Amino acid sequence: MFHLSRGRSLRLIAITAAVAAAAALTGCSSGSSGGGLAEQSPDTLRIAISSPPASLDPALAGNGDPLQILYELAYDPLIYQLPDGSFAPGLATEWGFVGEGNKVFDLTLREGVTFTDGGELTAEGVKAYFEYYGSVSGFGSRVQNFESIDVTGPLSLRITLKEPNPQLAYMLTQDLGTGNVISPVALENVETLGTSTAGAGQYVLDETKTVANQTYVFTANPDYWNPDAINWETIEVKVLANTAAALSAMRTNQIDYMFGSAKEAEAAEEAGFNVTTEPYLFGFVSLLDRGGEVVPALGDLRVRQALNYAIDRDSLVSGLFGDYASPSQQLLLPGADGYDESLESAYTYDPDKARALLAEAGYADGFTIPMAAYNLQPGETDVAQAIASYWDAIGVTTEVTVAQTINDYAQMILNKEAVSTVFEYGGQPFYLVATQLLAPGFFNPFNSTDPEISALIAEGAAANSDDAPAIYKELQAEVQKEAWFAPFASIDKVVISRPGLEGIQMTPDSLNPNPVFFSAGN
Amino acid sequence: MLILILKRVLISIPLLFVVSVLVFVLQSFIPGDAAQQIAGPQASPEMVEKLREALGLNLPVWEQYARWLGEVLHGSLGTSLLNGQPVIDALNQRLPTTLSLVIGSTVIATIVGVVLGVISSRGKGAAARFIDVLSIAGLAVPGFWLALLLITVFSVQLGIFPATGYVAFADSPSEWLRSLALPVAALSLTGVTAIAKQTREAMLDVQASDFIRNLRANGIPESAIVFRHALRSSAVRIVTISGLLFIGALGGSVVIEQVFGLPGLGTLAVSATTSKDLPMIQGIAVYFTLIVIVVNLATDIAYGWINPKVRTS
Amino acid sequence: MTSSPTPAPDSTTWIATQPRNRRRRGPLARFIRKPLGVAAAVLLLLGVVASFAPSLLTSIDPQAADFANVLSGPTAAHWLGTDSLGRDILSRIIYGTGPALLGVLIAVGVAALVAIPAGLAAAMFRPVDAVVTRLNDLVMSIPGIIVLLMVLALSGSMNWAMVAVGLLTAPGLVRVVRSSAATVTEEPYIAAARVFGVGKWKIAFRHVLPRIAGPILVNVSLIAANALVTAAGLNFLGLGLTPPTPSWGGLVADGAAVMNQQPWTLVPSGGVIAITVIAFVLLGDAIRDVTAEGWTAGRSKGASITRATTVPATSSDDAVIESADALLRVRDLSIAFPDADGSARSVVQSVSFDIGAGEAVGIVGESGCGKTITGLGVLGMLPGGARVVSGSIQLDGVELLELSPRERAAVRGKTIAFVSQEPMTALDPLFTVGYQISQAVRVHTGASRKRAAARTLELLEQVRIVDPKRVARSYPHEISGGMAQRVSIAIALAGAPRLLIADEPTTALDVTVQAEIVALLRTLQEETGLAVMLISHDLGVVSALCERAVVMYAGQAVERAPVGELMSTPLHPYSAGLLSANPHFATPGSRLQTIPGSVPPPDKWPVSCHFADRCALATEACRVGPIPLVAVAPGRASRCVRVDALQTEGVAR
Amino acid sequence: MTETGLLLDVADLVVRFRGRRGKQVTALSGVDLTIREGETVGLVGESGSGKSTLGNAVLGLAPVASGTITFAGEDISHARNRQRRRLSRDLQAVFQNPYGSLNPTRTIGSTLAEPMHEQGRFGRAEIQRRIREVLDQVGMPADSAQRYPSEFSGGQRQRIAIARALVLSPRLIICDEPVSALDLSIQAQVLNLLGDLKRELGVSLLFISHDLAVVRYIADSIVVLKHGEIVERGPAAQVYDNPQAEYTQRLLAAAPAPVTHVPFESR
Repeated sequence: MFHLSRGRSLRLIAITAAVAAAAALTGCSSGSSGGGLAEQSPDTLRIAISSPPASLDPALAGNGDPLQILYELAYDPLIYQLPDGSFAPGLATEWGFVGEGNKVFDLTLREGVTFTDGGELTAEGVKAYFEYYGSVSGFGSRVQNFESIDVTGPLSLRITLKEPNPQLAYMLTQDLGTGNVISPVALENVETLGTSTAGAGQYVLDETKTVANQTYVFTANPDYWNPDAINWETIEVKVLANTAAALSAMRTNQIDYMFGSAKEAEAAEEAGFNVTTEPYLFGFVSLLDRGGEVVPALGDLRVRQALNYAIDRDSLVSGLFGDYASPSQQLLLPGADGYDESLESAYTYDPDKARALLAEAGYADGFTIPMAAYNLQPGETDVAQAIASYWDAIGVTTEVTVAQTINDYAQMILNKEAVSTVFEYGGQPFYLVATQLLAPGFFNPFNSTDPEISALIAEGAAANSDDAPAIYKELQAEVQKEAWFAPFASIDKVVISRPGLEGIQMTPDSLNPNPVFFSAGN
Repeated sequence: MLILILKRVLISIPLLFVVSVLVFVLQSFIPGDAAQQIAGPQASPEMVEKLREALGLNLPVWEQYARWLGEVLHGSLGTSLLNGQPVIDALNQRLPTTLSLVIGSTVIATIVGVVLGVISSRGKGAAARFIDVLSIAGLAVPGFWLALLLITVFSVQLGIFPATGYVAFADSPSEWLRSLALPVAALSLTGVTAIAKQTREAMLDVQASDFIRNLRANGIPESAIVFRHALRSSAVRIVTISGLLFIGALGGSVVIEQVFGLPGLGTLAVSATTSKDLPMIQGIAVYFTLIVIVVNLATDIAYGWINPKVRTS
Repeated sequence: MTSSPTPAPDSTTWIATQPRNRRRRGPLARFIRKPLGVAAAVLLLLGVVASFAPSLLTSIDPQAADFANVLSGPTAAHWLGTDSLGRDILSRIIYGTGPALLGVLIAVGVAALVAIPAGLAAAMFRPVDAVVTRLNDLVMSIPGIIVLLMVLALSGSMNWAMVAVGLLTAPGLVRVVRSSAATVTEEPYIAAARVFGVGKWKIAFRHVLPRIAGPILVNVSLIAANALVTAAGLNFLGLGLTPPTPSWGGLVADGAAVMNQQPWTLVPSGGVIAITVIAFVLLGDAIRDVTAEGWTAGRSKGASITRATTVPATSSDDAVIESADALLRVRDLSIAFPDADGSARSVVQSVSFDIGAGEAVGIVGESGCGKTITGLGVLGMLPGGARVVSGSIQLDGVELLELSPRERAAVRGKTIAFVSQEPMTALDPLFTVGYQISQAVRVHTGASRKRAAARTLELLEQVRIVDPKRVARSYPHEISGGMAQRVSIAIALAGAPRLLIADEPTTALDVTVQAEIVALLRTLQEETGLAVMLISHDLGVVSALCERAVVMYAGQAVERAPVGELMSTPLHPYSAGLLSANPHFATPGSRLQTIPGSVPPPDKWPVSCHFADRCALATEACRVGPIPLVAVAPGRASRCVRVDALQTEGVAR
Repeated sequence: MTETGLLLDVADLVVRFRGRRGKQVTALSGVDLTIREGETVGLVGESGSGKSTLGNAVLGLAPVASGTITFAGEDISHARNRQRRRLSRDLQAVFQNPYGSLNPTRTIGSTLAEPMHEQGRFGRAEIQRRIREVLDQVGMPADSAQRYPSEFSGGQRQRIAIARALVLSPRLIICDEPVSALDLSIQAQVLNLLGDLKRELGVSLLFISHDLAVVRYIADSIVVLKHGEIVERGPAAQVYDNPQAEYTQRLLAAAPAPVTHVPFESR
């Protein structure tokens, strides 16, 4: 080849590469965006989500942003949760528990509602929908808790519960999605639900313009029961796995609304976008093997406590989340029904104490914990790696495995390959948190039980809303004492939006802004 | 020539068969299946088992394959296990994106590469050195890294090109071009350098050949020598490399599509494999193989067009 | 003198003229002289150290988070900065080296283990070839990326993915091995080995493999580069190696995630991949060169004359040149090539001759004497940096050396035309014969397409082609060598030139065809008054066509004479030697009179008589200074001070 | 023929190759040829006449379709590795291209040693001694053994190739155009060397060439081949001076011999 020139070639490459990279990169970090930002278009709203749902069937939906966005657009819930957290009529006009004990629930449906596939809203149809939901949904247990569904009129039903559920109305809002009624016509032929929509929502999926897993295009539903509520002609939802890429797309006027993280917040603000934040997630390490089945050390309370003492929550939070999170030692967001300010100082960072506790438990030389992590929420894998380095410091080796898909992640936990995991859970009332995190199931695969905890859960479920908080605070304290978890922060949700896009509001009770409430202002 | 093409086409049928069997066999070893994926992490084992039966995933591999083959004979590639979309629809929806990207990058690589190659074959040291540097850089700079750099500079900094997304040609030809500019640039760097280097070497080889010397000695003008005779002789090698580049770009598109969020076959390939959506994987494999077959065929036809020896034999 | 006893009398001079007698260095010593190769090797060695003992290179734990220093950019404590967890990027690069290099090793190993035996087998055994080629095409058509993704989904292990990468890239290497091995197996030494009964596999590994090590090495280094980038791409997508395990591709992904905050993180992660790839390529090149240098003589290429140099003083031509109205008049022509150090090395020294209109002059000599270069010098088409350093070339009284390159080009084809040695490669294989002739016609006469087509047929008839229409439609590979040479001549005639330079026009042809071409040239000369400059090593061909001849030896014209007189009474010992070495004149069974030794390369040419070392008549006088070419008889000149002795003694010893 | 000292007997030899698109091409059709001990037979023909194919068939490098090749009384028409190895002691070859006839990656010494290694019955010292011997026989210095082919000129390489052919003291050497690629003065040197070896070692040669003058000079008898068939054979002088076949006459007439008489009579 070209021996004579190679020497110079190499030097040239090195210099060009360095200059190009340096120019491009440093220029970016110091500079602000070039030129003004485009204003929000009044016709079209473009939303970026990080991962697509596998199916458009609302019965197969997950909860929370960004997973629920697509269903919010196409399916009207029985009950709307408004941005301020209050409830408003959706497909149901009236609802409520009958009597005491949170067990019997009546629903009255709206008259004259048709679905986009031509089906009509009837009590029978809603019952069929609930039955379908109960048979296929990952959250099927919510409906399996229905003792019976009685059609009491063409547009009225009565639901009788097996166990009390104080949050049944909330469950039927778009935020938990169990009330996203599917057309009875489509229920006859459920295969179509994966790639098309059959709701009674404000928008309908344009299948021709939609590329599954990539771009979903919705157009306004001409037959919607409340045409005035519709603010957009078109809503496009684009899948952009990387939030940094999504922010780039916002800068190039391809996206109007996205979910970010602390990593983008500052840059987004500098670029002139609106950044809205609200405490949203509580992050924790779940020490799953509390019985010491796989890793005996975890069966020792002192060890679990040591692991709590080993984490410097303050620097972890400021390093990873900056201003967009605050250290926390509880399973709830501040202000929620079981949150107790006084519990915040239980496990102050104290590695020496942690080591002492380990030594006391007979693990002075440490042990190994397999940990699973998956980036369902921003930063979860980063936290896992950070926790690992703290635990390393007290002699506990943490083998972090980052799953490539949520399925792999689930397998790892269900198969007990991982005995701990990092998770960031959305702010919810403690009833829902307890039934998910404390009861046997995916979040408690080893079926850990504690008589006191179980008793408090049951007590809370049946209590009325005035008595519940006190019971839940007690539960919180008990869980913390037993150190089933190592909570570390309450984390802000960061949504980034284009100037001129209005209606983005988050409150502690309503943390997933529903795009149907957005508008382009004037 | 026609016989050659027919032969190629006939050979490709068993090829498709082999590839589809290979994919089926490979996937049968993959632990877990789509049923688990669809049911979600919180589903009970009974629920998953029910789904598995519904999807036919409980059948032995050969039976699943026979079913699939049956579908193929009816002109279908089955439906996605995840959302029930017909595989052919999903693929056809994404094919234009991937083809735009891959054809675009091959064409750009060939044009730019040939121009650079010809210039450097004519020039003295500096031009040759430039190609040298470029060719190592083309190998050394990973496409996805270049893509990030391009986004930083041209989208975020200068705002000239969109950072992500694809606009169909039918919707807006100019936006189509703009949406492809950066991905094509990122994907074609390797190709540009490979073609430039090959072109230069081929041109130099040809220029050293007897017939070029004779043309020059008998007064044929330099422009005719370079563009008519030397370039055409070099074209055989250029076409070969272009064909290989096309196939290489097909693989490279997977990462590039991911970086730019393009709705192409590559992103589908990644999501289908991670979610074990077998009919989809199978369909992508078939499409990719078909594309490779078509490219090879096109290469052969190009050979024949360039070289009379191939045409007449 | 009496005839010398066996062994051959010339054996002693073999050593004297041995061109390259340099000390051979060991491979390591040769390698050390390649700075880029050494740099690449050092870098990769560092990579190996990083793979086996990363802690030797950095004391920082790649997992140690430091939230006080998140995304710090380069600092004294963190040379390449920190990532979003405050982990040291350099340390993560170092700890990521092992998996990266292991992956490359696996891919390269698998590819080489599969491809080299398969390629060799395909080249050596016909039946295997069909199978290997088929399989190769098959694997090349498999959508590799799908297989890769599936293997990753299947095993979750980067190493298995790299095995797949190796298998998928093997076909390319198989092709390279097969085609280069096929070329080598054509060589006679392979046939010789087979004659000894050496087994095929032994031949493959002993005789073929070392020869094709160069292309294999280059390709293996490309496979390594490709494997590294592929692996990084997969890791970038979050496949194979996942965080917190440090991987190079993962580092780029980390950088991509924070590129809005600290774009610097992209630089070291992308950089290490790029640098490693460059190291692979450079190391591959260096090793290839080192292995090749083991058995080839070093040769410098691409140099140009940069130093102002003076050509060694040679005598100018004192001999009177006969024809006053010469068509071509070459005087004191000296041509030099650039040497490796930029100085000029002359290959033609002070050559003078005339060619009259319609005259045929032969330039005779062995290879390496400067015949062809002289011809190209007249055409103004000197190869590879060579240039005329002094002298004059006049055509019809016009000094060609003073013309601009453009004017010079205009002379070609119009006044001077050219026919070369190898007819089968003299024509562009991609165009029809007719196209190539009519192209020349149109260039020189500006004729229309139609007119040129008619003229093409005329020209084909003129070179005595029987079915001009059919031949015009043919491609070069469809016609015979003799026919191709006729076509070449037709092209040369297209511009109605006055001088034809024919460089060994018959050498590559069979004897019977040779005679036909010579006859054709003679006919054309008579018909058109064409002057011919015939360059040939074959005195027979020259004597059949030419009136006069110039004998060249080692860059000089040593004798000029009418052909008949040259044959009967050569007046230079070299001319005489050439004649007596010709077996045509030898008595079977008797020893041939030979010229000992061989033509020395230009750097061994003495200032004095170039032939003295091989000359039986040489005396001290021959080794003193430059020998002039002097007129020794009417129309004859010789560059020899011992012409008298030659005339009286002959060349006998 | 019942002559004694018959070394090579080729009888009714047919060689076919698979050509393009699987067509059979007949390179030799029914050729007979004999070589006696110490005899040099010249084989003449134009390209495509099959002259090299004949040599290759004897050497086992071309497939024998029918007919027999007998060497020293042994049928070698289809000899394979083991028989070839034994045969190579007596039957050797020198090829045309001096640049390709030696493996450029191996030293002259190892090239010369290979035939002996293959025989497997030579000791180290014996091999070294023999290498020196043959190098001396072809007029090459002994230190050539440590060098690589690239350090030698074409003529020198051809000498080395001849040395390799001599290493096992063969009885017959097939010389396929051994001097065609050499310049005239070098060609004469190599022809002299072959002549010397013929005389001193009594080795037989099958000398294949397109050049009638060279063949006449070195050969005792001449065989003329055309399109795979023999058109004329006889003693060298007879064929050269008084050709019978029309084709031979044409060949001779076409050869562009220098038209004048021999300038200086050599002794």
